[in-house]
Amino acid sequence: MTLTIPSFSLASIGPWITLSLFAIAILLADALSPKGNRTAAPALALAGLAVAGFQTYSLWGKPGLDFARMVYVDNFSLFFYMVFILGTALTVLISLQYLKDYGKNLAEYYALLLFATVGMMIMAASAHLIMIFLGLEVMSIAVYVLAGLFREDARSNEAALKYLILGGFASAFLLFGMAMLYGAAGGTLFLSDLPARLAGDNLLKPLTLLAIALLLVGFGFKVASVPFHMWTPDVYEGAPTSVTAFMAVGVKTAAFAAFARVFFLAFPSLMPDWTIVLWVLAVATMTLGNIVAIAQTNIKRMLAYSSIAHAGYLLVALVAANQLGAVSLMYYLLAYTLMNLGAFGVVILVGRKQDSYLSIYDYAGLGAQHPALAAAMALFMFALAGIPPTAGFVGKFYIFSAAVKAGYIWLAIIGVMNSVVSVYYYLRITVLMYMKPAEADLGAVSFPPAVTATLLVTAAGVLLIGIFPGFLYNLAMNSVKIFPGL
Amino acid sequence: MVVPVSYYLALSIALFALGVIGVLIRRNVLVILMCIEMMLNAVNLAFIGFADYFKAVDGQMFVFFVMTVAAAEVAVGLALIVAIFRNRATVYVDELNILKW
Amino acid sequence: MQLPILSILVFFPVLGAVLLALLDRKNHKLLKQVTLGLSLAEFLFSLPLWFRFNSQTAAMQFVERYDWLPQYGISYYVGIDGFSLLLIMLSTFLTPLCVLATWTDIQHRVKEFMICLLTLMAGMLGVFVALDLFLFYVFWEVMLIPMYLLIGIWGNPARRVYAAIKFFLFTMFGSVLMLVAILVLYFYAGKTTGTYTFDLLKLYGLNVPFNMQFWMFLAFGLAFAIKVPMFPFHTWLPDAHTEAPTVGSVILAAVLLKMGTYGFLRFNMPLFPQAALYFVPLFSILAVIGIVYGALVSMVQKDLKRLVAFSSVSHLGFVMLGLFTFNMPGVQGGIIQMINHGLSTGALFLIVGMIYERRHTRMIADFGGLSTPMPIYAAIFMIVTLSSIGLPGLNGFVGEFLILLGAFKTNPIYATIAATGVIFAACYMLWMFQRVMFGEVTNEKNKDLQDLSCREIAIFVPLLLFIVWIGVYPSTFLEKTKASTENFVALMEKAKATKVSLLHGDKGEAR
Amino acid sequence: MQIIFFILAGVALVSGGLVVFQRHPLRSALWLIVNFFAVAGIYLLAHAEFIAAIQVIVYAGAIMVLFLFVIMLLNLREPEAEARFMHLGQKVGGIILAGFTVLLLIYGVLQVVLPPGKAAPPGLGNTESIARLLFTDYLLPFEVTSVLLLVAIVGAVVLAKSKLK
Amino acid sequence: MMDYVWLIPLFPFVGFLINGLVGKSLPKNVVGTIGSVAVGLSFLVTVCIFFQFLKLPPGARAVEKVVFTWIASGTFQAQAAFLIDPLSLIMLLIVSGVSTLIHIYSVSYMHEEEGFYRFFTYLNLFVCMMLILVSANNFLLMFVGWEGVGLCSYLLIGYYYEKQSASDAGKKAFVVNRIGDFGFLLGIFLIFWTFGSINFREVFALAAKYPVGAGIITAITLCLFLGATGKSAQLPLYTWLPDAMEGPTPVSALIHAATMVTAGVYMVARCSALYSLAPISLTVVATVGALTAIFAATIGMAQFDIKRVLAYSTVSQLGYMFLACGVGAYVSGIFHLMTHAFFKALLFLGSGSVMHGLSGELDMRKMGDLKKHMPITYWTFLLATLAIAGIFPFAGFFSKDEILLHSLVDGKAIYWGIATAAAFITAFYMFRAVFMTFHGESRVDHHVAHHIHESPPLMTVPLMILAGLSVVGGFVGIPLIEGANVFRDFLAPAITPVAFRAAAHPTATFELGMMLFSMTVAGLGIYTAYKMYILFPDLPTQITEKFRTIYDLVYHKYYVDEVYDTVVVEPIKEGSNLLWTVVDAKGVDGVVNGSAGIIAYLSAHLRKLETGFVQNYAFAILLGVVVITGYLIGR
Repeated sequence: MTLTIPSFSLASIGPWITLSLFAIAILLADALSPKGNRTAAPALALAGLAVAGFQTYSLWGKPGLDFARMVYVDNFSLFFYMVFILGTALTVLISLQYLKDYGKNLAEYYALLLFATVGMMIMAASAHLIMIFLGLEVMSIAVYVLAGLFREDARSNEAALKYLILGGFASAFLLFGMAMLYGAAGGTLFLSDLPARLAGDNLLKPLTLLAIALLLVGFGFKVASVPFHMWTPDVYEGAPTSVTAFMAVGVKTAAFAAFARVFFLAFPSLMPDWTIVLWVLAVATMTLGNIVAIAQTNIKRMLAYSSIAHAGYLLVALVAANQLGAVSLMYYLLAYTLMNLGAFGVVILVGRKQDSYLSIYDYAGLGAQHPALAAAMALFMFALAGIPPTAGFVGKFYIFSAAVKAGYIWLAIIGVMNSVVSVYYYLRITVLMYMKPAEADLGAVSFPPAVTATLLVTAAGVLLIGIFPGFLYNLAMNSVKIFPGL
Repeated sequence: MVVPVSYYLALSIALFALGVIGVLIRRNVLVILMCIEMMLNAVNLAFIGFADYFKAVDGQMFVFFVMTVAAAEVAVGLALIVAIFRNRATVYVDELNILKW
Repeated sequence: MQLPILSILVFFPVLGAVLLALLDRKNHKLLKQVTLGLSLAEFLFSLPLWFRFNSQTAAMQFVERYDWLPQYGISYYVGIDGFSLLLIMLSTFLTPLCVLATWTDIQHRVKEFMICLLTLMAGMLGVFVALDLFLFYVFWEVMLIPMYLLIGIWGNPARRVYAAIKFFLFTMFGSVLMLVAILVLYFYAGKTTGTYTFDLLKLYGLNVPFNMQFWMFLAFGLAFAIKVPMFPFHTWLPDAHTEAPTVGSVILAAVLLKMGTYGFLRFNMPLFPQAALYFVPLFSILAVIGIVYGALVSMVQKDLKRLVAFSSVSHLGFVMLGLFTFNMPGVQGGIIQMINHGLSTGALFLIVGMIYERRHTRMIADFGGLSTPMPIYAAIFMIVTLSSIGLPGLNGFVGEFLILLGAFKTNPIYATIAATGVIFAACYMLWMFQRVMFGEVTNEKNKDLQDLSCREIAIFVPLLLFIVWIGVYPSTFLEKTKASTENFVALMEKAKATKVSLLHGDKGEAR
Repeated sequence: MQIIFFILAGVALVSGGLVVFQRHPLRSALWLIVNFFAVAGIYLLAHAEFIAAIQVIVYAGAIMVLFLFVIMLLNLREPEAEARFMHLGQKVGGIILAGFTVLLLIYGVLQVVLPPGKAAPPGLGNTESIARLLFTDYLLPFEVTSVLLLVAIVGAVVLAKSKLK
Repeated sequence: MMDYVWLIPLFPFVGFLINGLVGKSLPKNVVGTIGSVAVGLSFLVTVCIFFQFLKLPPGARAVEKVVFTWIASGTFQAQAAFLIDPLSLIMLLIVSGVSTLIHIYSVSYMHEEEGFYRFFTYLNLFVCMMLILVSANNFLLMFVGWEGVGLCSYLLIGYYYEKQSASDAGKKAFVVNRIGDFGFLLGIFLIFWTFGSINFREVFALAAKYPVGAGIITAITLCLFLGATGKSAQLPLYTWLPDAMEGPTPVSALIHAATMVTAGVYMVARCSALYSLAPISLTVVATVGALTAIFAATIGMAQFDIKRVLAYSTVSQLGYMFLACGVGAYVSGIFHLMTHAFFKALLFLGSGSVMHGLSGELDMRKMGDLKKHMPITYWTFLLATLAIAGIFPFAGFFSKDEILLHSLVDGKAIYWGIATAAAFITAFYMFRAVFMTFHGESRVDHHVAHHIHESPPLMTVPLMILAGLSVVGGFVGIPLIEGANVFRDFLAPAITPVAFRAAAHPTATFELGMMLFSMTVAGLGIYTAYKMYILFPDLPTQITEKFRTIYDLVYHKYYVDEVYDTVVVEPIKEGSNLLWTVVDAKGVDGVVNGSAGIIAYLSAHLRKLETGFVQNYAFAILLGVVVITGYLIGR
């Protein structure tokens, strides 16, 4: 008996392979290298990311399916590859010193980061629900571990466990949804087949709706949308700050990538059904996120709620369900990656050794003590608040214009109102930094070059793509052509 | 004579619900993990049911992968539980709530 | 290819800010001198606008246009007409004076202060020159940040944070709705004409169904009305003014508030003429209320700055009343009144600031009889006071008279009630002046206050010059705005004639 | 044939219930194994021999052993004590809500009327057919699982390794 | 020469600039000289223009000189331009002339003041504004002068700004005037939107097309008249004038007697073309005038402050002028305006000289028997008093007599009655003042007594000049004899007589009778005063005892100020306070802060959802599942 293996080119999953190999290399290097010497790991990680980045670049513009229609190689996924690589690289940079202070500068950490990145890429590129599920799990499991990295720290443990339990719980629902979809689609889970199978009023409509509902739950959990958001603040607060940053940007982005891919590609025919649900979720998410953020005094927790709110805005882009929406989603996620990583970078610096200062009141007087740092933080805050000329503004502008274009005037209005509310708590940081004297002397902030670099890159990026958004717009625009339904 | 797919679904739903209940009401993390396993298991059942109905094997593929994932999750989960037990000497989730508000 | 004056005007301050950032933060004198130089240079740059401006045409002049986000119909598109010209000149003219005023006033974080000042300037000028809705919105928001910092950092410690945040949120609240409206307009234009663009002049043309105009006018209107501020939306102003440092108050009063009125003139009315006509009663009434209300409330203020702040509410009420007459005298008066308010109220804040600098109090009760120790101060104060209560021969009168004249045409009742504002103005200003300057020197601390220094006098001389100039020979300024105003009035007349469809714009407003 | 299904289903449900409502973790674990076995039996009915086999080996075998091992390790002898501050509302509400879920899902499923399936072709779901698919169409996911497992291993090590260097 | 009419206001303005900018550092004499010379020059120019003007044929006696276009917007045109016609010329002469004298007087009177230069600065500015007012060729420019003089009076009343009462009085004057100006402004608006112009001659020409009693004209004239009542201190807006006496005496003489306060009369006369079309307005004017005349006169009887007596007499005399205009006798109004300018200025300056002699004493109860100490002052003062009392052949006689006559023949008997009564009272209280001040035995405080002295020539010379004018001033308007009333003939071209009723032509005998009658009335008044204050000095006290209540009422000026305070001023202050503390702080701002508060509240409570129990979170997820599936399936 013969087995004909379908032809495939490893190049189309080049970045995955590279990252996985480098991850393994890191582990090996660690195992072989003399004790205590861990400079290799981060370097390797960065190198791997660089290579992956190059591969991604070289793949650009070759649309297609590969591995028996399991994986898409298209600009949509490649754009997100780039975002993931950027996010991970910056995360590596901000982690170094931070982990050293904790005595936790483990090779495994970097390996897991890379693996998680692979998972994200899989999610963004998958053409089959199984791939999405696997990617999701690769990413999640890696992140569970990362969240629990500080195993002597009760908070870290707790965060990890909560994330794990709820993550498992949610992915069970996701799976169940897939099962239903499998049934509804008559035995296939290829995204590209689904529209045809689900189109028209087939007898299986109820199953499809069930599936959609459950998929919404699964993705909703990963993107932290109300009411599936409740893990976010706890996990963000408990997890190591660098990991929090990684979660906030990477996991969210990946989830949204898959979310968009599945819903735009597979369910265009049922748009009326799921947009309404998403409409409500979006409103609830941004409103709750913004309102509760106001009461927070722990900077990480505040940023957690802010990330919930941002999930809300991003959902708006999904609701709009038009090309502009997809574009705005991509642009916003990139912008969000930059500004959030920047903000967390500052949080790490201000936290001094071992997250000693995480209360927002520790930012009082920063403007006088470290003008540059304060300026950077202010920039990121204004960006998150969506004030020009930052990327945050352009992102919001895109998202709301997408909503308006689709006719969701009220959604847009609620959205902008929310951004006004959000301004309050972002401003409060600047108020503390510039308009309040420092209560106590917390000692000077040390500036490890890696983190400084991160801040420079992110700050520059936030301004650059804020002032010249054209280039990215084009990139995104010709990547979303792949969604015929829009 | 074959078993109609709806039977499989009904059973899987029931098991799934049992798992959900377990997650919601049990305090012991281990048991909660077990219940999650049970939920995944229920999903598998649904897949198998459909697979049998459509006479398509890829449903079974899915089950195969789900099992792998389940295994992985359990491995990590248990490791985590051990770690926590070392610090906090408890396996009761309701005692793990430093992080709130 | 003439050189791009407007872009220079907008971006030169930014470069200046960068330059300042490189200077030594310890060396206050240098920082101030450099800033002064920069602002003077800016003023010089703006002079060509004035002299090479062609007041015969209503068309945009000094136009520059570069693609910015062409896929989106967004371009960097700037240009000015009579309306913007005056306001730009006002801003560039006032900034050097403001810098001078900071000489002794600002002592800590001088560097940041100057940077804020310059960026603020860039933002303001940007707002006045932008002819692309997106560009305009960007400048409109950008300018919030430096102002917010000015109030929050250098304000007086008691309530500055509250004031700053209130200012920021209040203004933001208004403008975000405008953003949505802009988008709605943009897509409507795209749907109907096929070209998606934020180009203001292109958008002027299209006649929007009334029910859309209705909502969009309100959305834009809210943003601008808050900035102006019109009656029910004014409460951020007293706080902002009171807490802000002197210079902050000056710029706030002189320029920022004008953005609101300018916005009405440049965006609201020409874009949605029918709605504008429809809303004349509402806005006129609000304006009139503002006039009387502001006057009455400022009469009982105990804090000088608060008093002046509320008087601004009253004055801006006049401007709005004028703009909503849609006839030559009214509108031109409105514009002149913007300038007047800029000069007079700016000067008033400077005056208050200088006395605050000496006595560290703004409470009227703490003063009295200041004329004896500081006669020059008294004289200047008196002239400014008179100009602000609209004494003929000084600037205030020309504006108020034209406005009331115009308003009287459209609705005698409003005009009459508004005219009572003139009486109340006399009441509160003179009463204030009397309590501060006249009578025995009661408070020991006031006995030996020294009179204005040469620097301080130097600040006032140009202001007074213009106060008198506008009062005696306003034609200089009326001429510049003539063509634009005629064009505007004609446009509104045309709008009166054309009937707009009441069909529901097919854009699912309800969703 | 249906009879067998019903029997197995009954076993699965009862054991499942016991997993949830048994106070002692150890017992829960054991009942779960029973449950897995029952489900494996049902797989057989559904022509999924291979899956049934793994079910028994991997699940009932490996995974559950892992569980038992941990339970022993942490020697959780005594049954689960009553909650100190675990509210009744959570329990009741949870059960009710779960009930709702069941109803909804059932309702949803019942709305679809599926025609009775056709007879199974020989060799459906036997090892060969699975393998065939696994190494052709599902090659990539299969490879991905290797990454997944690697991640799990590394993770488990990082978390539970006795002491870090 | 006429092309240089703009020089007339310019000279004082230059004086104002010089004194204002550098006056502080100049010696007083220089300042004084600059001020006086400036005004004197404009007087000279005026005179030259006057004589040149006389050469013109009466038909062509209206010349406009445009300097520049002031405000132009749309169809609206306001020029800075001057109109020279008989009316404005008369006014120019009076203003510049009297001002010159008073400037000279002030140089010595104010010599001790250390704010000397301030005084002259203001005074010059005032003259400039007043000249603009009377020579403007359109309503708006007139309004400029109108408000300008208001400002100067504010500044000059508050000249002693350290005195609370002074600055209060100044503020009061300005605000009350503003109320009048408000009317004036409305008038201008009405005029522009009715006639499309604000140029006097164009407006009047167009107005001629309107029928008598046209509503719009009435409205316009009433609005303008509101302005007049404010400026010329008529009921109900007269209250500021008595307080205005806080200012230095020359100011009272110039602004609050001779010139500014008469602006209202001038304006009415100037708009005769309009008023003559509006019977209702005329009636209002006449009535207000008459009432004011009697009302103020009665108050005048009970005052002891010499300047206040004069102030009230001014008010009442202004009443006369308006009465005249109201009955259509504009010329008589202007005539009286002129004569009044002479003798009232003289009276004030006289009282000033008295104060000067008594080192600032104002209370007549602390005077008496001054005539031997300061003879010139006495005699000039007496002449002026005779003039105001209307005794032949003094200036007042002619003008007042004309008014009485016209109030009877062109108006109603009631006007005449009131006017006559007022004449009687005037004669009475003026001589009361004379007697109390200069006759009887001295009641002067002894520490002042020993250095009572006559004023220096710089002060007395103007007195004498004015005295001369008040004696002969009346002869320009001799009644009865045809053509002898040059004043009327000269003014005629500038005045539009009332058209809607035939001009009455009283017989010569009737006129004569009138004169005699009014003389007797005046004489009676004088005699009563003589009886009460010379023959039986304790009579007044007895009378006051007898009519205590009435006396109090009058003595307290009918409590008008108090009433205004309680009815207008206080309520406004209270209301504003309410607006601020309640409406603004609680209401409008309350909403703002309230909404912020609501969000904060929500925030503080919603965060509690985040219990920290993982199973609650799972519960939430399940809830979401149920809701979403429920929605999607259940539909």
